Amino acid sequence: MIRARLADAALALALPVLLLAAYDGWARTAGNFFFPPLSEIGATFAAEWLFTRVPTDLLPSVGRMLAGYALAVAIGVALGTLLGLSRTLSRALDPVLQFLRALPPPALIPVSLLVFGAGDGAKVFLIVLGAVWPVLLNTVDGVRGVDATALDMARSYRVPAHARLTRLILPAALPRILAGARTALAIAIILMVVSELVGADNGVGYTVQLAQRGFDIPEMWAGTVLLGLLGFGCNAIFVAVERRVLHWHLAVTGRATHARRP
Amino acid sequence: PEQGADGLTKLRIAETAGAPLNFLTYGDEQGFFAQNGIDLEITSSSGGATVIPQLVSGDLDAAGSNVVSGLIAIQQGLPIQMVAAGTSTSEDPAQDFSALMVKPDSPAQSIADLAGQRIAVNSLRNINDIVLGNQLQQAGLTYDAVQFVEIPFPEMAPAVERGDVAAAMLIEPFITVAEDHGLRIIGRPYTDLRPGLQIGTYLMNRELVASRPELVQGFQRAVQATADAIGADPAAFRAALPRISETDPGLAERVRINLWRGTTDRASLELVMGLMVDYGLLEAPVDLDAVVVG
Amino acid sequence: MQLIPAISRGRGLGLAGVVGVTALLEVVVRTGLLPQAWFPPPSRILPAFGEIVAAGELFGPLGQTLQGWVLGILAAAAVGVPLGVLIGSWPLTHRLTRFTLEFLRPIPPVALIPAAVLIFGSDLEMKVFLIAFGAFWPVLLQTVYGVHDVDPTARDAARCYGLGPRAVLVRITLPSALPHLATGLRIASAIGLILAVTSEIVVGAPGLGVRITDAQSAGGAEDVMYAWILAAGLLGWALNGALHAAERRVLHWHPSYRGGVR
Amino acid sequence: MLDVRELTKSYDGVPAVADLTFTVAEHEFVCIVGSSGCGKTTMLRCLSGLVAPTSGEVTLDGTPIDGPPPDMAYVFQDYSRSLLPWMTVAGNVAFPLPYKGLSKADAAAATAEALDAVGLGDRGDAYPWQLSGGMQQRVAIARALAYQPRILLMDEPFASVDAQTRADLEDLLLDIWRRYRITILFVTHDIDEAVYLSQRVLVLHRPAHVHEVVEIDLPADRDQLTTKRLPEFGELRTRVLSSLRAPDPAGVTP
Amino acid sequence: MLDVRELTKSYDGVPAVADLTFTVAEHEFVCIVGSSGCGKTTMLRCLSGLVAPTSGEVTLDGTPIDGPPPDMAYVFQDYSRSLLPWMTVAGNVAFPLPYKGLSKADAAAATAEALDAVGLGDRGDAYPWQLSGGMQQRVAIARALAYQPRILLMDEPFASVDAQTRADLEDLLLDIWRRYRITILFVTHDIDEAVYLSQRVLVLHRPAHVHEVVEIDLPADRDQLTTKRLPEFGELRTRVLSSLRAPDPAGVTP
Ligand SMILES: Nc1ncnc2c1ncn2[C@@H]1O[C@H](COP(=O)(O)OP(=O)(O)OP(=O)(O)O)[C@@H](O)[C@H]1O
Ligand SMILES: Nc1ncnc2c1ncn2[C@@H]1O[C@H](COP(=O)(O)OP(=O)(O)OP(=O)(O)O)[C@@H](O)[C@H]1O
Ligand SMILES: [Mg+2]
Ligand SMILES: [Mg+2]
Repeated sequence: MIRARLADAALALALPVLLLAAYDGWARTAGNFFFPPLSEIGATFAAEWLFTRVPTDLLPSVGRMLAGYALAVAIGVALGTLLGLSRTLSRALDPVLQFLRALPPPALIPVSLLVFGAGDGAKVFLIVLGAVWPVLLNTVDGVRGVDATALDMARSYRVPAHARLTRLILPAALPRILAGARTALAIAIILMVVSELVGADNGVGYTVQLAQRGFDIPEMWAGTVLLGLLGFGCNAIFVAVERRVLHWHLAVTGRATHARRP
Repeated sequence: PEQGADGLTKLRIAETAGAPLNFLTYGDEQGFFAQNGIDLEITSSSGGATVIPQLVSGDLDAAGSNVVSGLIAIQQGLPIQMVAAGTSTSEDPAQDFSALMVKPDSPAQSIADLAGQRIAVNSLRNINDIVLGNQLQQAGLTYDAVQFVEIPFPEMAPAVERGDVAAAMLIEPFITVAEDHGLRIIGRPYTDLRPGLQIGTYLMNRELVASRPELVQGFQRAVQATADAIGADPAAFRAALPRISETDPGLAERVRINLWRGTTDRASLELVMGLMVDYGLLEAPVDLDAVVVG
Repeated sequence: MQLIPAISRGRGLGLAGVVGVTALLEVVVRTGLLPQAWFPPPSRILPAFGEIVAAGELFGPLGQTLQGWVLGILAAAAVGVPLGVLIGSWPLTHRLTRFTLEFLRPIPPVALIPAAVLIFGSDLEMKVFLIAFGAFWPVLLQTVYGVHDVDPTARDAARCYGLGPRAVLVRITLPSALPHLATGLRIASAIGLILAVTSEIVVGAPGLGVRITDAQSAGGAEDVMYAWILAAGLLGWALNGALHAAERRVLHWHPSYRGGVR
Repeated sequence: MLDVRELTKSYDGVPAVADLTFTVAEHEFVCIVGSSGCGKTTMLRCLSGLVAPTSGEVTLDGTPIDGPPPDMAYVFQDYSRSLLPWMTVAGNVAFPLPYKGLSKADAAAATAEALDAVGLGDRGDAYPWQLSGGMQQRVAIARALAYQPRILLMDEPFASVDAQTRADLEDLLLDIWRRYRITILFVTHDIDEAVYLSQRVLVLHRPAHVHEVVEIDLPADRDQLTTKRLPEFGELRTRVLSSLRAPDPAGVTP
Repeated sequence: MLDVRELTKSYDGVPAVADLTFTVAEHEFVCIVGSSGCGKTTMLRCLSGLVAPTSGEVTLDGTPIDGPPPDMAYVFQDYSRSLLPWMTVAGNVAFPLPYKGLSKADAAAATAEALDAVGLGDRGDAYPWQLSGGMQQRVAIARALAYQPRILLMDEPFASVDAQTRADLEDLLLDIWRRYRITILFVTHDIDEAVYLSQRVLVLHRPAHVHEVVEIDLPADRDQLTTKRLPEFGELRTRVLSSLRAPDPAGVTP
């Protein structure tokens, strides 16, 4: 069991280690100002992010990101369920939502600054605005794709609408919702950075941008690496949660239990 | 840069959107660059930090930047040089293209009254820090007596009106717009530091400067000619503004116009550089002789 | 016969939604909930938009943005779909690429702008790279999810009938993953447009984004700026409509598109 | 109690149920037979209020049905899709009970009893996809029984179980029917089963309309061995069979 | 031809198939009966190479099976899920054919013929979800027939069709079996059907192991009416039934 896990980790690590080694070798010989060797990035990373900037920049960033993400998931699932259930509503709101979805969040920074000011509000708003769509779309599709027989069953047993929603429609749509939520998580991290490009005075994105403007290239890459690690960590947590919540789905689709010949 | 069929040398240049871009576009339109053998290909940019890497990679031949970004890049070891002056502030404080502004009902009369409050700047750790820091020092405060917040120019006036920030460091044409909304000017940090302070600069790759001196000189002459033309007939420049930019014609008649000069003002650079070192934007001064061309 | 009223009913509802929201916005601005001085009401944005269209100014930047979008999405799909299928159906690739992908994925494309500018310059290629990078992830993820969601009974049936792995892939896995892939493409399309406009705003690559910054830095031209933002939104809306129409044709069999059952 | 009048349901203009008329009295056990695709499932879906008929009317105790009525349970033909994969077997059976007003304890008791009755008392903690086809079908039946309905619609409920279990379930159903005086509509392809269980067999022809009603005048107390050996049983069986095979009078089939 | 030796398949340590051993000769028709949940489906899945056994071996013509062998068709118990909703009925039937090397025209002809044989010749353009349960099951059967396999595994393939159609399908299957000399393994709960169709009936007890093999020594030519009236038919029927109900010798059931 443990051996299998170790082998798994080794396998997963092989590719990144290879890639990193290749990069380092290239960076050392090329001597490009914008692509410093790993040791330099590593040293900067250790100096800046272990752990001097954690309370001043990392935590505020993550806090805003989580707030925006949570709101995006809540709004996306709620609105997506509504739209998935009501064709009328989805027809009425579709053009407006599609329009809003197509608006590039950076273009909306002016509006968010106007409405929420230069504080955390505008940044959280921006994150919500970008991250809500994958959740919303997937929820709509998931809700509409619920097995008709299962729905008929619940209706025929007069399971009230709210219980049909919470006990049947949402669980059935959950695989789709989580697929959307996972994409949304990545987008939330992207927008966490974007939101810190304007009107910020702390945060990881802010630090990266400042480094970039100051041509402090190792620091810029160190921040980028931190963002990668941050995303990796968030995603690992997400996958763990998903595994617990969706164990039935994994099993039904034959990815969890018992030898199935590939 | 290659010679085109028309005998002109193509020069790819990026300049910061707004007044600097208008200046360059006007000069191109008036034919000053063509007269000096240059066919300008202008793109707009959001400032020095994004275009300097392109200078280094050779995707651009020249780039407009503010002097602070330029100096930082040079100090970090990037192979670029300053070939001409970009925008400068006016000699007359009343005509300064930039201003520190507050709400109509704000009790503040100068930056000295803003200690402990938030001031909006368009870009942190940059030229604003320098000029505002200087003002703070003159008022007997320290550089960190106020908190700088980054907000884009167009959003500054609304932010001041809402009270998100106590004051904002605006530039034209937003000053004129803000004045229409009743915002009040309480300081001219640029002219305060030095009347006619040079803010912008044109950068080129060191290799290009060394290999194509005639191209650099042609560029310098064209910039000078443009500066002279605007100095001689600002009205014509104003009239051109709605044509070469999105500026509203009514606004174009009233905006304050920067000072332009062709050659680099060493005194401004030294002043700015000194403050940059004081405020930690620069680790050590750079050798201006090796940086400034012409 | 029956379709026509249904469609026009859908259009009518959508139109009502658009008109409703526009009117609401107008009221919000006019009553001062949003500061009119800084946020022009729709009644000023629309004429400004009309002027851009009438002057023929719209189409150049629109084409430039669109070009980047199309190339970027194509690149993302060309890489994302095969890789997604591979990762989804072959556990070894999943294990090999897990860390690498999970690490690269959260890196905000915007943080890569400096490096992209260095490698690709400041125009179309850079834009296409950024769009492809950003759009790649939703395509990949949704493909993986789609592959995982195949009904095992259907897959078993195909395997029993002697379909080789390739045939199972083409005839079973891809079609049943198609609904997920469609969602992925719609998300990718939105992200692609966001990145197109963002890269235009940040780097100044030609397109709609540049017109937004130009109008923004002109001062007093808020209505023109919002007109360009509107253009970006409309572009996204049109792109999405096209994708949706294609999806409706291809996925007519899916429970969410089946007519007349419930 | 249940009154079906000129019920018609068309899909894309093609009728699946056409001019179907019959009534079911309180506490009746009616079996429905008909060829594959003749419209039995469609009919049950209309009776249950799940789909709106194209024309005609279904009334229950005098009120027209326009949605699933209370106290009705429906065992679907596509049983495996009617089970929710994220709930255990017990969870699936108990799922509708709270909404009927049962307390947690009552629901658990009813669930356990129903699972015991269908022979799955020990599989309550399994998930549906861990069960065999016949077991899944019995879970769907258990869900209907635990619900203690007044009307029970069953669509080929014993199709996937073995002969022995089938006989046991038939007797279980008869017992419940007698004990709780419920009304049952039972679709089956097994004519023996139809005759053995019911008081009346409706023979449907395609598109679903009543071709003949066969009254089953067998003694009320039935037994797998003795009842099926009665000469009347054989006769009734033959009658249903020949009625099923009978051609429609000319002009009736569209 | 097919050799099953000490086959065991456990789920979470609980055996569903235990020590199952039997052989099937070329061109044999073997029926498999056993109580619900006794492991018939699990056994077929092991034989088809879809799941790996926990222990034991299945060999086909001497080579061990480790994946679906060529020339094998499988009609799944969960037929409705084995049909692809994005293909028409004809598309579902035809889709495996090109991979067998059939030309487009041959595939179309085989599809049309198979659909005709199961009585769905006119529904080729419909989608599976527009069909009744019994029709869907027949589509799954048609797919297997059109494939012209050498071995045919069928898991309760006639469970959802009416008696008449069922009899027709039985005779169709016998005809095909005779004509093409294929090998058939047929799981059913209908003992009449098992006796009527096969040459041997394997009676499985739980967890799936062979309790008894009943040789069906009826004349090769069979007929729904005459064969089922033979006294031997009744005897064989009773033998299979009692074998099904027989208790396992003490100590064998785990
Ligand atoms: N995926 C699974 N996980 C756990 N247990 C399983 C799984 N599949 C089958 N089983 C168990 O294996 C046993 C045999 O199941 P199988 O489906 O083979 O029965 P069967 O003989 O086909 O029954 P039926 O006639 O009802 O279809 C059952 O007890 C069932 O619960
Ligand atoms: N959703 C649908 N769309 C189109 N046609 C349908 C739909 N559902 C059923 N039909 C058609 O209606 C007819 C009757 O179907 P129904 O399911 O009621 O038959 P059934 O009597 O239950 O058959 P079986 O015994 O095979 O289950 C069939 O011809 C079928 O093709
Ligand atoms: Mg049916
Ligand atoms: Mg089975």
